[in-house]
Amino acid sequence: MDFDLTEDQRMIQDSVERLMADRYTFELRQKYRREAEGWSRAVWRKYAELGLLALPFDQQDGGLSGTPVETMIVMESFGRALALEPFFGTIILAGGILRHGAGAAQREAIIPRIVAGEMTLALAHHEREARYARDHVAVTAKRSGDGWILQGRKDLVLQGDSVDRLIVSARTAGATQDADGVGLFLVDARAQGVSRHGYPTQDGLRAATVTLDSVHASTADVVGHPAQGLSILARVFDEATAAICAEAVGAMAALHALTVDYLKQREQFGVKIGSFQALQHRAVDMFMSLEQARSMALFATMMVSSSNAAERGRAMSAAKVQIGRSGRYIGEQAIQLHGGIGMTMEYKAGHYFKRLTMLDILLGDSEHHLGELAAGGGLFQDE
Amino acid sequence: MDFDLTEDQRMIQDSVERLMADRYTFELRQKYRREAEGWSRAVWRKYAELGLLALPFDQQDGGLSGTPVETMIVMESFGRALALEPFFGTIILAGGILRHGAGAAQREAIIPRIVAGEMTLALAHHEREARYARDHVAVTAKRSGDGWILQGRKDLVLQGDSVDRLIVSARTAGATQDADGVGLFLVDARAQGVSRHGYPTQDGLRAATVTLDSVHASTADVVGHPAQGLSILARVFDEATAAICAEAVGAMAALHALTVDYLKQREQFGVKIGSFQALQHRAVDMFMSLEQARSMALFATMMVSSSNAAERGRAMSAAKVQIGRSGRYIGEQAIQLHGGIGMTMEYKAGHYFKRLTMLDILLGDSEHHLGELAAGGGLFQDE
Amino acid sequence: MDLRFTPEEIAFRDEVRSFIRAALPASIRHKMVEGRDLSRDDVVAWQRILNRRGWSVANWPKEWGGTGWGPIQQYIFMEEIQMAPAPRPLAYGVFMVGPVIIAFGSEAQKRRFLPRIANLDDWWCQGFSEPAAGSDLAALKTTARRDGGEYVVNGQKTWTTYAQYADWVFCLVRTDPAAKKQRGISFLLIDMKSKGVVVRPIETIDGGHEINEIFFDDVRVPADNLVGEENKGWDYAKFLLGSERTNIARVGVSKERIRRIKELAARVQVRGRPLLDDDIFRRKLASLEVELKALEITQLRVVAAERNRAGRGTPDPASSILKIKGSEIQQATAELLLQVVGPQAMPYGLGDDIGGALAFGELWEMTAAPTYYNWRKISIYGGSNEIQKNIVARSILGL
Amino acid sequence: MDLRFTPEEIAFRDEVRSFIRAALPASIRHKMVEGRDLSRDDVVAWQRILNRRGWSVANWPKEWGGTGWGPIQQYIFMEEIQMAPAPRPLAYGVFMVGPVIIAFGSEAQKRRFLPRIANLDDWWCQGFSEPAAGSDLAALKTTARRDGGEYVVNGQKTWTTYAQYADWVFCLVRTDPAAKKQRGISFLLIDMKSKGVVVRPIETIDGGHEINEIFFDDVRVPADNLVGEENKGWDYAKFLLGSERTNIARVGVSKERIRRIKELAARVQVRGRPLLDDDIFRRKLASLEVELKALEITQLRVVAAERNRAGRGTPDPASSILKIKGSEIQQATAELLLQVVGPQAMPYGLGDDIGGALAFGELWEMTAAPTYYNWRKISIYGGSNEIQKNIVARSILGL
Repeated sequence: MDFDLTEDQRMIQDSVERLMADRYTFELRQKYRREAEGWSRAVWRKYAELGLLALPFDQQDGGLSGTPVETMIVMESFGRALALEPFFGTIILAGGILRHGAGAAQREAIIPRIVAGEMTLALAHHEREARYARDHVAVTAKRSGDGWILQGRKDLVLQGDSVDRLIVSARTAGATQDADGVGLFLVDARAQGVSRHGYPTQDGLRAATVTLDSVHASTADVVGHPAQGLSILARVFDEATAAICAEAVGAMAALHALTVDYLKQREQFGVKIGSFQALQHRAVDMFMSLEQARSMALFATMMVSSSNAAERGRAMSAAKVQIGRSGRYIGEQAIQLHGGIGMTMEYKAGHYFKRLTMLDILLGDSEHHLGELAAGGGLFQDE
Repeated sequence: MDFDLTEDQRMIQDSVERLMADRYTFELRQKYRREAEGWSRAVWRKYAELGLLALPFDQQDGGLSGTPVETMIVMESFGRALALEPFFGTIILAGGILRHGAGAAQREAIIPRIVAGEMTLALAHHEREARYARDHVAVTAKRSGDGWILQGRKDLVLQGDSVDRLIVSARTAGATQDADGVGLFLVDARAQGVSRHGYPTQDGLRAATVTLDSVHASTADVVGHPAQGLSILARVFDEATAAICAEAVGAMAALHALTVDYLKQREQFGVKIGSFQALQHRAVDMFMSLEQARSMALFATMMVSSSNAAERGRAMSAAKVQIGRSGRYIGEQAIQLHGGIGMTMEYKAGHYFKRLTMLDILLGDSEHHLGELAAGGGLFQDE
Repeated sequence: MDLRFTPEEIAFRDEVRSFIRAALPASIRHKMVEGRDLSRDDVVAWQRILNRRGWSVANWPKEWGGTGWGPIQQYIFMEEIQMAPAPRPLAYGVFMVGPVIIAFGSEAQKRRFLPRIANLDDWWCQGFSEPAAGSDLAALKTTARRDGGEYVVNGQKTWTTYAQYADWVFCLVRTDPAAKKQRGISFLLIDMKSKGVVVRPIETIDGGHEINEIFFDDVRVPADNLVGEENKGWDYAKFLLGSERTNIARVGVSKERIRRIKELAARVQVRGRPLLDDDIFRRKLASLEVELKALEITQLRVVAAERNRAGRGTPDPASSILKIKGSEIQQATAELLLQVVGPQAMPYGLGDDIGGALAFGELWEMTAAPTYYNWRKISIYGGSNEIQKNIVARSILGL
Repeated sequence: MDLRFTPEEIAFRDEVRSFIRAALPASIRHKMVEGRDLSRDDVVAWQRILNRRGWSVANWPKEWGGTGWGPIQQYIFMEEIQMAPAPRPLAYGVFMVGPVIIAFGSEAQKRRFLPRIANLDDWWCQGFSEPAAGSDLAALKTTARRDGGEYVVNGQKTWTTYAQYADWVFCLVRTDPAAKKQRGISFLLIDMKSKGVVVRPIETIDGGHEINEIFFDDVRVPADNLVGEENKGWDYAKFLLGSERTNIARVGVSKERIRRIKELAARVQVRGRPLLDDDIFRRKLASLEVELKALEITQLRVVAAERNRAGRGTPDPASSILKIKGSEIQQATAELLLQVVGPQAMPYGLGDDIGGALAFGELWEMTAAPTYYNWRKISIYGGSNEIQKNIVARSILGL
């Protein structure tokens, strides 16, 4: 058992932290947010230069064969900085599908361009009626000649209005929540029949509703078996859960530090408010909640490589429960301890709070995952 | 809307509070607890003298026709004093069954003796397998000539080892949890075939397991219709719930006051511990929890007269949820704020804590009642 | 002791309820139900409807247009407003500066301002907080220097709700810089159109614009606009902060929210079943209902006790409990509604500028997160919950 | 970074587990599982079994019978003890006075006391707290006046666990009455059989007898029993309080409790279905498991970090978090077990004197409430959770 980073991991951590310190001050972030795409192309190129976009991909595909620990390091830094770029959608979600499902030709065509920072992707899977059900796919893919015709609507496609390419889940057979019969299709975001409505999300990022009207996909655009997409997605969602747990921990840690600093500086009744014992204890409660969340993000990082899907799923649900709860508690208390200033968009605390709230919702909130965990028989099963 | 006590009610409150202040110091209570029956016959006579044992009974039966408000006043005082006598079992439970179910001859034979302090009763209804289900009755009553033969075992009969008479619920027809087919039988506690095993309970009171082996009951011993006992019991359990809510509030209020006093007296690090803001805020949280509980005890007192059984039941469940939660919170925090001394039997705080814990369990704990309330569609239904 | 409303009280409630039901414009009600912002015109229109009925300043003495209702009627009225749901009469005028002018203002001030407050001809805002004087109001720095028949005001106020709509602001200003803390503060009424008054909007985390900073740069205010005596403003401010006791817990708001949550949870499907049928959800809701019912009774106990406290200037310290519990429950309803909405809460759309978001969801879904964010303020403003606990510890528990 | 145990660590765990499974007397295990009190003989017997295996003082240097295990092995060992469940080696000797004697005692003291501690030939208890010196230990009043080759001790200690079984007590005593607070305190070993030592039992709210008062009335103690230097006792006490870091969170205890809760909840029927199948109960349990897993990882992080801290005298302030969270979770398991038992928890029965109660229920039912009561102590002793939060606020957050 060993919690130390390797020399290489520490170097990655140092370089990404340095990049974010330089390029992601609160003021710069506000600027990026107002750019047309809602994020910074310039920073994206920096990620590429640092190799961050190559991290999880295999060396033979042009990647760096990084482990979940490297992903955790990067996501935590992004969480601290409240990064806006489509790293999660491109590298973790779409990238994960390519890693676990794509054939050699597909990988060769796409991954080098991702790694070079030339192509961004989004996963178009969620549908409005799905809520948190991951197997809900009503969009259809019907055979047509030796290709497929996609029809239907996808929602909450992260940064779907600015990415270059989509991976669309669509039903090739069966009913809406069947375990089999879902395929994954690579679709050009500007292809005929694809229309995208972008909008901001509550945390200052962007998403889109994507309508597919008789969109053609060739056989070469199918990722993996056209009826077995859900098993690829299940794996990728587990990895994505571990990743956003790390991101949330980064945001919580930064928000907690910001709050403690505020307690040390703000004066009331002639003394620093950090001298009030009730506020000190609150800050300690937040710290404990943060450390519990950090531990569960580590747990998720460790378990995400498990080949036992049930065990892996339970671990991700457990982590998401803790992350959701800690994020909510730390977010709410940070605003409370800041008072009025915490309620304003001019100050960073509120942005963390908003992001943490959305990270709870993303991939299933803590209530949902507690239900999944309980239904699966709980966490401690084999000890 | 009016929260003021009437002149008469204030007089009752004054006299019972005075009695308890005189006769129920912590030291005297410890003495009563060590008496053979686990409570004080002398104090019981005082209750009779003050008319407390007559309160809820009809004037025509020799009672005082008191309302639930009078019961609340008395129970709250008993809660403050941690009274040990079988008031709840005799007056609220068994007395309630007599009030709602007994015929004129039964009332005439028993109620005057209760009022005079000459007879105590217990309700023998709970069975080990019932848990919190109130309709669980496996003890049987079989016809025999013009009477009945009772057979089976009753558990947790409050003060069942010292009372004079039992009211036993027994199944005259149907299966164990049927809504119909339960009768209520008056049985002399020393009757042939009745054996009682008394034991202390966790809060310093007493209870008994009662075994009925071919116990004979005559037709005159049946209270109400021999198949409709559960509807009487339902009404009585609602009244009993309101009563123990008031008792719990009395215990919480006394425990809270004791804790605040301790904070004002105990010194650490050269100052009163009540000067620490974190402890002040905890005392405030306890106070809020107490006031919420007090409000729900008032609510229960108000609603217990409702003739709408469903509405009444929801109100009692809601009250019991709040009482259970407040009692637990106040009890645990009182011990925590006292530190070591709170853990000892030599000091009063722990006794309140223990009693509050048992009052949560009695008649269904807060988890149970929350489930009942949720299953019944919640509290706010007609507004 | 009878905890039920009397037949007279029930008749009164029914009268209020029927009136509101008939008179409240549907568009306003819909905005309230869906958690959207009201326009200035919405608030004005509704208050004038109430004023025509004689109910816009129900809490004032009859002489100035009040109703003469007792505490219980006041409570019932406000609960019905909240449950409708309708906006309440603008608090800064009706519950804050109005009562101060009535108690301490000159006859001229009364005649000039009170009718216009009642009819919302003048929109008032509150100039108390400053960047370095939030919970610690006595640390305020804005000065008003006497210069002939005028005061010259310099300084800055902040967290001023609806300053962008306001015609007037009532301010605490320091008139004696030598005096310590609470002394040397005066209560001044300032026309927002005065030269030197600048309002800067503050965007809040829900994306809305409710609050502002106000800057005063050599603003000249006629001395007639001083309320009461110079340097006694602290007393008037304390009176003001204690004067709105009627429904600090906002039980009606939470009741309306719970009703709304039930309505929406019956509509939202989880794996083909309404969320409202889910056992765990029902228990969560029931648990909140228990707390709300307890709070309602606690609130009614305080209201009933008001009768025995009438005339006392200081607020019942139990109000602090109502403030704390009330805020917690309102915040819990916002959190629960967010849970009901689920992933559909993610798109952001503000006012009419909802862009592509409406292609995705419905308005009520899009307001869930902003309301959750916005309502965090409830445990901060008007004396944070921590300050309220200090008050209870001192005034009730004697710690 | 690899958060899993290495194959060597797993092999070690299996070795420990097999040994305990084979060597732990069934009667002791049953008492632990059912929450009954162990007798003095039980504790002694088990420690001697461990001592024969060379594991009773695993944390000590090899020279004095220790194992040379690293922090992770120590942790694994203790977790296995807790999960068995087995009693751990008597802490007052093994984790408290033993390490102090090893670090600061004379050669004679080491040779005299250490082997007897390892084999539990001497049962030690701790004489630190006094009625007016609980969390504020430095306020202690018990005096030791030097008189020739002896100290004469007068005063009172309290909350002394198992003083009724003890052969020896290690005490903090005031040797310099003129010195302030922490100064002037010495660390003295006192034979419980000395004339003038009186033990008075304190009954706790669970009805048990674990704690006591000890009165010292002119008790004469050979000066050889002073540990280290006179008036330096405070340093030794700080060392002692910081020396047991291995499993302050008691994760293994909570794991064992959760396993037990599942076992019993599968047995308890609610309306004909096992309680364990109830959705709400399962979620409650799962929720606790999440917190416990998080705590386990947090604990392991601290243990792993010990390697980098080795030799430092002061405890990692993160230990305070482990203490707080660990106590909350242990208490939550006790509360949940009480809920599982339900009304059957009401009868009271102590030890063999369970009177008629056994006619009603089973032992495991009757111990649920006493355990719930008794475990409230976990957030009080060893520095209350409030004190721990003060430590974290100061040492980690710099507040």
